[in-house]
Amino acid sequence: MTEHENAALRWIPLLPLIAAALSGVWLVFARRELPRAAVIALACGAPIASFAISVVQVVKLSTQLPEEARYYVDNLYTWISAGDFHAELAFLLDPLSAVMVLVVTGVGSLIHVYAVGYMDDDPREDRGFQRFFAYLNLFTFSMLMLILGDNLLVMFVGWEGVGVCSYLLIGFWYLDGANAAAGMKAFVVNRIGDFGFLLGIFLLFWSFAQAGVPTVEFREMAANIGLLANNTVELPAWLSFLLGYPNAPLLTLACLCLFVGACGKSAQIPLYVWLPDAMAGPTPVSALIHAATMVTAGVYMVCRMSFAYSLAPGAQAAVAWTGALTAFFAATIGLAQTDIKKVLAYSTVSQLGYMFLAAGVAAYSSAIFHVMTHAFFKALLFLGAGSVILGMHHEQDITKMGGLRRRMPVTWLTFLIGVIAIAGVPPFSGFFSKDEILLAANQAHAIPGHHTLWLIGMATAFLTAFYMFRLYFLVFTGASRASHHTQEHIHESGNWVLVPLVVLALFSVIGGFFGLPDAYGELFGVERSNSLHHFLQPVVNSAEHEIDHATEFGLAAVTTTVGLAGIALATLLYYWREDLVPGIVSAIGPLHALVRDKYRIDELYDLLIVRPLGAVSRGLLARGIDQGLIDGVGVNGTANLVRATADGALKYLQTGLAQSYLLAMVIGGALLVAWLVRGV
Amino acid sequence: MIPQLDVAAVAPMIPVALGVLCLPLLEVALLRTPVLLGQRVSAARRGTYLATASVLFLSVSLLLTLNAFSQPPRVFNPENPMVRMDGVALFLMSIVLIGAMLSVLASSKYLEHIHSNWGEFYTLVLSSVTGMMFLVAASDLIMLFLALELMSIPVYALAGFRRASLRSNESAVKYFLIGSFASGILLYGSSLLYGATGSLELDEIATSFDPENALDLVGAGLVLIGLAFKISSVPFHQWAPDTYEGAPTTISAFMATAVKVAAFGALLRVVSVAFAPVSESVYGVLWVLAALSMTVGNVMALIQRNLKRMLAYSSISHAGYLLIGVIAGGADGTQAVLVYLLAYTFMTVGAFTVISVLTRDGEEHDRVDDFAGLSQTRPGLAAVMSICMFSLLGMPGTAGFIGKFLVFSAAVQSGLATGSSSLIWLVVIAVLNSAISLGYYLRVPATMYFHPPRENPQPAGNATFFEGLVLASCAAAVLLLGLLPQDALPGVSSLLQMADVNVLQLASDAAASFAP
Amino acid sequence: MGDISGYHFQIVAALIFSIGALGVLLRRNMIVMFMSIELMLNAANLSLVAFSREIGNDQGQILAFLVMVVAAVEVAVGLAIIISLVRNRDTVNIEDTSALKW
Amino acid sequence: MGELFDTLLSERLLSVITFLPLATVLALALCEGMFRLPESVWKYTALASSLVGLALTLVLWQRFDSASSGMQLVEFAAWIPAYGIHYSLGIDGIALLLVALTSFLLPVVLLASWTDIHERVRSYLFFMLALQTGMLGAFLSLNLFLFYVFWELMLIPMYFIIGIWGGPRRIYAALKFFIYTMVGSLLMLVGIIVLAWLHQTQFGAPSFEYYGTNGGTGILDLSIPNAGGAWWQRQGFLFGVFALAFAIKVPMFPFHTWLPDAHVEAPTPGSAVLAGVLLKLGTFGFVRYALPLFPEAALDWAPWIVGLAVTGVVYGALVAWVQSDLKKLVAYSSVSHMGFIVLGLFALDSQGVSGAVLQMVNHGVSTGALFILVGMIYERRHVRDLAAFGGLAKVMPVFATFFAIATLSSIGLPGLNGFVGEFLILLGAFSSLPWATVIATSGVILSAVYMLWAMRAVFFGPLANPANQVLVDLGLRERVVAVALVIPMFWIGVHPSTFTNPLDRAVTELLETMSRRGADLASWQNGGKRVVGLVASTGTETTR
Amino acid sequence: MRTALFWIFSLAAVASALGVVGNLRSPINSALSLVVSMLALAGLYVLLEAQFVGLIQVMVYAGAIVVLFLFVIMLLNLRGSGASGAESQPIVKALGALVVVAATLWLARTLSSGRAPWPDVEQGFGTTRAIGEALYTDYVLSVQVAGVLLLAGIVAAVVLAKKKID
Repeated sequence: MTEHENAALRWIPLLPLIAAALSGVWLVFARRELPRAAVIALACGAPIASFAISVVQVVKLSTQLPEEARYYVDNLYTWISAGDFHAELAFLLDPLSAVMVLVVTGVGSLIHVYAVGYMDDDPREDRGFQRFFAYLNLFTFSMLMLILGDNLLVMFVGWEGVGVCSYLLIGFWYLDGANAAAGMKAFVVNRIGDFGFLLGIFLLFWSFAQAGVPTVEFREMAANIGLLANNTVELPAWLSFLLGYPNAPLLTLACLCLFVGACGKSAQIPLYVWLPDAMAGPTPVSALIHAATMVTAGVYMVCRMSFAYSLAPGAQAAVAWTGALTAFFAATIGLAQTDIKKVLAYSTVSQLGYMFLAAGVAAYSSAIFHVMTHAFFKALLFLGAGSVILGMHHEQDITKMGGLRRRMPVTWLTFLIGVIAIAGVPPFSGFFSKDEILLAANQAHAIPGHHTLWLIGMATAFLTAFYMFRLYFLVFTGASRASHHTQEHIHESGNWVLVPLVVLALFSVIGGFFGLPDAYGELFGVERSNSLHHFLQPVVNSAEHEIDHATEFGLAAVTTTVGLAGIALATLLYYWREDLVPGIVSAIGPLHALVRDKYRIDELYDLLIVRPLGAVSRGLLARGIDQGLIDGVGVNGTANLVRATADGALKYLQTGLAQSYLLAMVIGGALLVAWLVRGV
Repeated sequence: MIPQLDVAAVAPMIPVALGVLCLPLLEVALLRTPVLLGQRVSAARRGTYLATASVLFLSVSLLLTLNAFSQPPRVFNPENPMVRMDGVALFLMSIVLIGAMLSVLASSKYLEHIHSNWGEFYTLVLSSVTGMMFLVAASDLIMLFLALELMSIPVYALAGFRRASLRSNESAVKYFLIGSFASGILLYGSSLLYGATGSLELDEIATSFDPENALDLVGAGLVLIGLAFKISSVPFHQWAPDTYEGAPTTISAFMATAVKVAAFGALLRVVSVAFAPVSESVYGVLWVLAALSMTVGNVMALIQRNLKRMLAYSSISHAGYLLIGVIAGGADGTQAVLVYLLAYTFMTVGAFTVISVLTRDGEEHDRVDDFAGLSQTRPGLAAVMSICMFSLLGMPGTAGFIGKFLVFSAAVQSGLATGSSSLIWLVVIAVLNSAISLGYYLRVPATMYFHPPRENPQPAGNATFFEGLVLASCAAAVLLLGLLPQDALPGVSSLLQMADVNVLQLASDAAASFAP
Repeated sequence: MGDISGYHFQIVAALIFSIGALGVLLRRNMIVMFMSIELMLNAANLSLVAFSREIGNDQGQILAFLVMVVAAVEVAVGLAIIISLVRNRDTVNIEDTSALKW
Repeated sequence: MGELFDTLLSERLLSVITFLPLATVLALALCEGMFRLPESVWKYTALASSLVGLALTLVLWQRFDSASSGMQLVEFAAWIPAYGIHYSLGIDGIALLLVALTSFLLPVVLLASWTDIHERVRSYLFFMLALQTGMLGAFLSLNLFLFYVFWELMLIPMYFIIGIWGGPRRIYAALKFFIYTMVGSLLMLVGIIVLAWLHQTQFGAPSFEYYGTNGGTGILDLSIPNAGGAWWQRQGFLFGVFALAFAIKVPMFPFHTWLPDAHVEAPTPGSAVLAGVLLKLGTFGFVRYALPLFPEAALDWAPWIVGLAVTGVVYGALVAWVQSDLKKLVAYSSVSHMGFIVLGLFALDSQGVSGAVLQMVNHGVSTGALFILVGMIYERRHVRDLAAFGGLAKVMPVFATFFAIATLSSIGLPGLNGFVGEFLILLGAFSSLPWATVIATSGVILSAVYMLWAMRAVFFGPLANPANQVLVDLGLRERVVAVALVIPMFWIGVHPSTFTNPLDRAVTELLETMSRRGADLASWQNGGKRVVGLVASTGTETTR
Repeated sequence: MRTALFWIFSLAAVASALGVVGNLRSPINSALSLVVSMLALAGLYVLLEAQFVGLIQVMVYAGAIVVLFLFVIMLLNLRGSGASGAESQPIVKALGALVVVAATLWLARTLSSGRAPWPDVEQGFGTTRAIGEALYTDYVLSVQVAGVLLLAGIVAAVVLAKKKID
């Protein structure tokens, strides 16, 4: 028993699992739902307990272990083993997972609590309330597996597990076919990512095996990554012809494969399409899974594998560029959306892009920092949106809202805080994390075109501020555009809903100070104020850039200005001069339509991939090859041919006339004798 | 000069021949019972008595045959053997006797149903059996021809035994004309062989056979044609479907089994004794015949609607499989042929008997469609039929498989010994043909089990004791031979105080006793 | 015997045999076909006897004798078969008996 | 009596397990002949017998020694000694798993079909248990002849099960199933016979014994040339005929078309056993016979077989996706999944082969479960068309839950059984066949597509069809069945070493045997690494 | 003398054989031709020193068999050749005939090549006594079989041809 072993870790994921299992088994075998109080206790108790354990363990971790060897491991048993491949079922708590665990269990617990209020009035005959929380707990379990996994395999368990829970929860209201379709879409797109992830695992494992360390364990891989630094993969002729070079660096390839997985999970180009659709799920789900936790798994994975990415500049560049482009691209779509949750969804995609940008430029701690702050404010925003939706009786179209400020004051205030935070207004949390990312991008000399990246980031920051405030104004200010009937029933939500909002709002405000850049810290005389960065650094090995404080503050100022400019524009168009909007929209008509329709990427995918594949499968494979060629020609064809030989030809030799039989005998006999005497 | 004749050598034939003499007398006696006993014996009872009597004669013969196994091969006349009672002959005789017994037992009720319940039937069967027994033991062409005719002529008559039925007439006429024609060819071939080699004895033919002389070869060829006709090998097979279909069902069974077994015995003997000097050429001919028989038989059987006709084609194809064993030659090939024939007899008689049991009031229910839903109306019959069909198609666990296995095995062994691939090709052809054969064999159980019974179902009622006996023993034999070929004869061997005897052993010993 | 030797008889036998065969093949009257078959048997007999003379052993003659017995029986049975056919259907044309086919 | 019992259980355990089902039904049939038994007696006796079989299998499992090598619990009795044909049984880790699968599935299937089959129940039970004996025998026999007998005997009960209790095209399907399978195996018979006689030329007596467990030599001791000699004595031909038989059984593309028909037409228990166990015999045949006997030819043929396997993975998935019949969809998914297994086998490294064998069990459980579940809904609605359903999760939530679990297991969700096998297969295959693995891995995506498509069509969406609105959820018996099926899914998924431990030794031995018999496995295993450059890539050597 | 007899008998035999086959008018004519053929053959047998066979040929064939044919023809009261309608499959039949003719020609050629001259035969060869002795010693089994055959033949003929049984 070394100091690093810690059997408490297993309970962090297991508690939600147990809760989920209890609920689930009850659902299967019992005739009726558990008492609602029991459901609530079980469902909320588990994540809260996990959170408590996490806090205790993280405190122990950071206090009892030296900075350079801060990790706890909880090894249960060997999960999969064959030949020289071994994967333990083991959990790892190190600073990186510590931060994530706290975020997931913390924010998760809040959302569980919120969900009690949100799902309260869901009228279901099939015991939906309990089922919902079973799924939610299962999700928490999976997410914790993902985070705490000690090796790629356990991470993959969580990785897929969250995908399934997401699938189940998106399609929670399955009676609407669209919801089920959205869930399926999410899962399938995630699977495309998992395809890459799996290949990445294979590539890494075999490379390490070849180098003599067959492992998929993070720490072991990190320790031995040097062995692979110079490995290259020989590409097949066609690929090397396309790419222009004969072989690719192994780590780059492996990291790219893994990144494909991250793209799927974290909704990056080109696999982002599922996330907006995923808003079909209940709002707490959107908040928990599709904003605060699951979608950041990709970022977490990249940070977790930072030891490999740091040695794979090509992969890093790909990550950074994908992130930046996604951030910008999604932000533009966000400009024209009218569904309150869709706006938030695209903003999530966009913010995830920021995180990848950070990870790509090796600012891993900044990425995690943004993961954390984003979890606070985006969860807040979603929950706020949920509150609005509840208040509006499940109306989600912001063009039918307006003026909710007075009717829902708490929601209004907390939502506003969230909006300010995401827009990057100091000193709200979003400001610090975003600023750090942009700074890192600006300084990432190793990445080709890092200045362009920075510019894109700035542009996105502007757009973000704009569309978030557009959302805010459309929902909360001005006159209500809702129907009379709805208007009469608008009401503030209950305490189950509001308490989490308030807590999250608080963190959205102060969250930034966990990672207050050292430069700011010095202003207040605090040494190493970027505690998060220093906490994480031993694990993630972020790039350090030496820049003077003036530049740092200057860049911050630019960022802030850009954000404020966005706010100003939004205020102009959606608060002061709403009459201008239709004119502008019609002026850029086709472009607006294109953006509103999300650039019709879904349709494009449908046209290019889904339909052709379906047509080929149905027409060519199922009908042509299966029924036509193999069965028709090959199997039945042979059978029919044999039968036809008899029916069409041989049969007519059997004429029924004795003399024709004799004739056959004579001719056959003559041939027989002729053959016998052939040699004489 | 009176030669030393060993009458005991032909002891197995004597009871049957005696039966030929006695049965007409017995029948007359039965017909005259009103005079003798003052009570009339009904036609049905008479049939039963006669059948019982026939079976008695046959079984005495069988016992004598089995008994002869334990003795060294005997000949009737050392100077001029005529018959050679070696293991192969005895084994084949046993099969013939068994086949005949089963056919006779199945017949007594059936004859009534086709309104042809005449006692001559049994006389004819027994005389044919006499011929067969001599045929399989014949060691010269004189006895071979004579026995062949003694075997065939009664069967010609039996094919037409259902006098009132045009189909039966036609069947007999065709069989008779074509058969006589084939006998003529065989006879002429014998004559040419005689001329070429100076003898009609098989051993001596072999000694002075000149493979370079056309006359010898023509003679051999013509004899082969004659025998190929009897085993219904393509292209000398075309009579068989017509005859089997038209003949009374139990006679079809008799023809398909006993006649074929005896003919194969003659073929085996002629080919491996007389034609040994030209075995390569002869095997070449038989190779083609085998391939053709299997293929044509199976392909044609596929399109048959009439079960008897289908079984006829199936018997043609089985002749093809059997020829592989003949070609493989040697002790293993012979053993394979012997066991195959035994297996084939049980499964074929079983199948035909099922058809005959379903006959009522002169109407044969012999189309495959007539069997629809039989599993529900007559489950026992359906089960026996299925067992026979699965055995015919060579399903492991049945006798048919053991036969096929031994044949293939002999072929492979011979291929390995000679290093030639031609036998393997033949085996491959056989295997592909077995695949084709599934198409029609499986249709029968499918019809019986998967189709609902027809609106006018098969005749109800139970099989008679005799029929039940036949069915049960066929099914049991098929399964026993298939599962425990090694232990298939323990009862009989203990009866005969033979140690450690089983079918395979017996066949193998028999094959070994065969003249080289 | 001069210029006549075994092969002359053999050729006569061959000729009769093939005439018989042709008769079986070509004639449609069953009775005539049957007679042709008898011709074939006779030809074979001639051949046997001729060979017997040539070889100088009596086996051929024995067989020839037995063939006659067989022929007699065959004729009796064959004609009976034909009679029973004709009773059912007034024809001796072989082509009229072709109900069984395929 | 007690002594007999002890002997049976200690020395004849394998025989007892194998023949218990057949003995049960034969005894029942005998009693039936004497005094007519009520159907329920048949049912309960059959179920009890299969449960006893399961219990005995657990005894077997416990008695099995994972650490010792070779065949265990060997039984031997002379059968046809002149030909070297014996009754010899034995078990290794691979067979153990498959025997366990069979023994597990049978009671479940019987219970699942408790009310489903209501015509000719006696015959049905007869055939089911006879089938079980056939399957177990094929897994356990150590004599090629015996193996062949069992292998073929399985066809008969299945033929009747499909043909009697099947759907509208049952006769076509039954015939197709039978003929297709037998065509392949007949050629294998030729191969088997050639081997036995080769044994004679090399060791003096013909033998069908595979390992020569009874002291003598066996087929596996033959040296079979890969070149030279007559074509039919070479490894290439012999492997070919074995592989064809097994490929049809698996079934591999393009020999798979019997499967959809058989599955769709077969009654639920038939489909479940067919998919659950019968298909495994094909892959089992590869592992047990084709690979170790003809290792060089196996390597020569491997690229083609892998090509077909991978094609099957993608092809099966794509075709499954466009099916409108739920059973057909699952059937094609089998084609896809079995492709994975073959890929894993031909990876020829310990991960791939272990994964493949484990995946056999997984597929048996998952697909068996899917068929049983489909059967439950079919029993209620008598349709299987996807379009006829929708929204069933509302009326049948429990059913939906189990179906979802089975689906997730089938698409390889980590934590459930499918993943472990699939992962090991792909991991193993990646080293030797990287590109094939990349293509096969896309099956991971496709399986999600078609299975979730089915889920969505059946369970989600509006509950529009009035016929569906009145459906009742699973009853107690059905829940027990479903739970029984779900337990191994979780067990294998969470703690696969229970199942891989007995396997390790057997897989190692397989690979050792192949190497010993002349296959250059190392170069095959590295073949793929060479393609992706993993082998010669450390440092300087790469530059070429 | 022998040569002349040979030619006479053989020409008669072949010609009457042709008469059997070629006579399309009435089967009675065919039967009569058959008698001629049988008698001619008997002559040839005598030429071949097979007096016994020749004798039996006359008795059995000419005396019994052909008479039986004639009886049956009369009994059935057959008119004409029995052929009704056109020849079926004329081409195929022609082909068959061609094969037979070709085979015969080839066979004749084969038979006529390289035969040794006839040996002298011992006294009594082919006489009734010689054959009889052989038949009842060495070949007694065949005689027995022939006996069974005759009995079977009688039974068969009776059962098939009798007008009414019982």
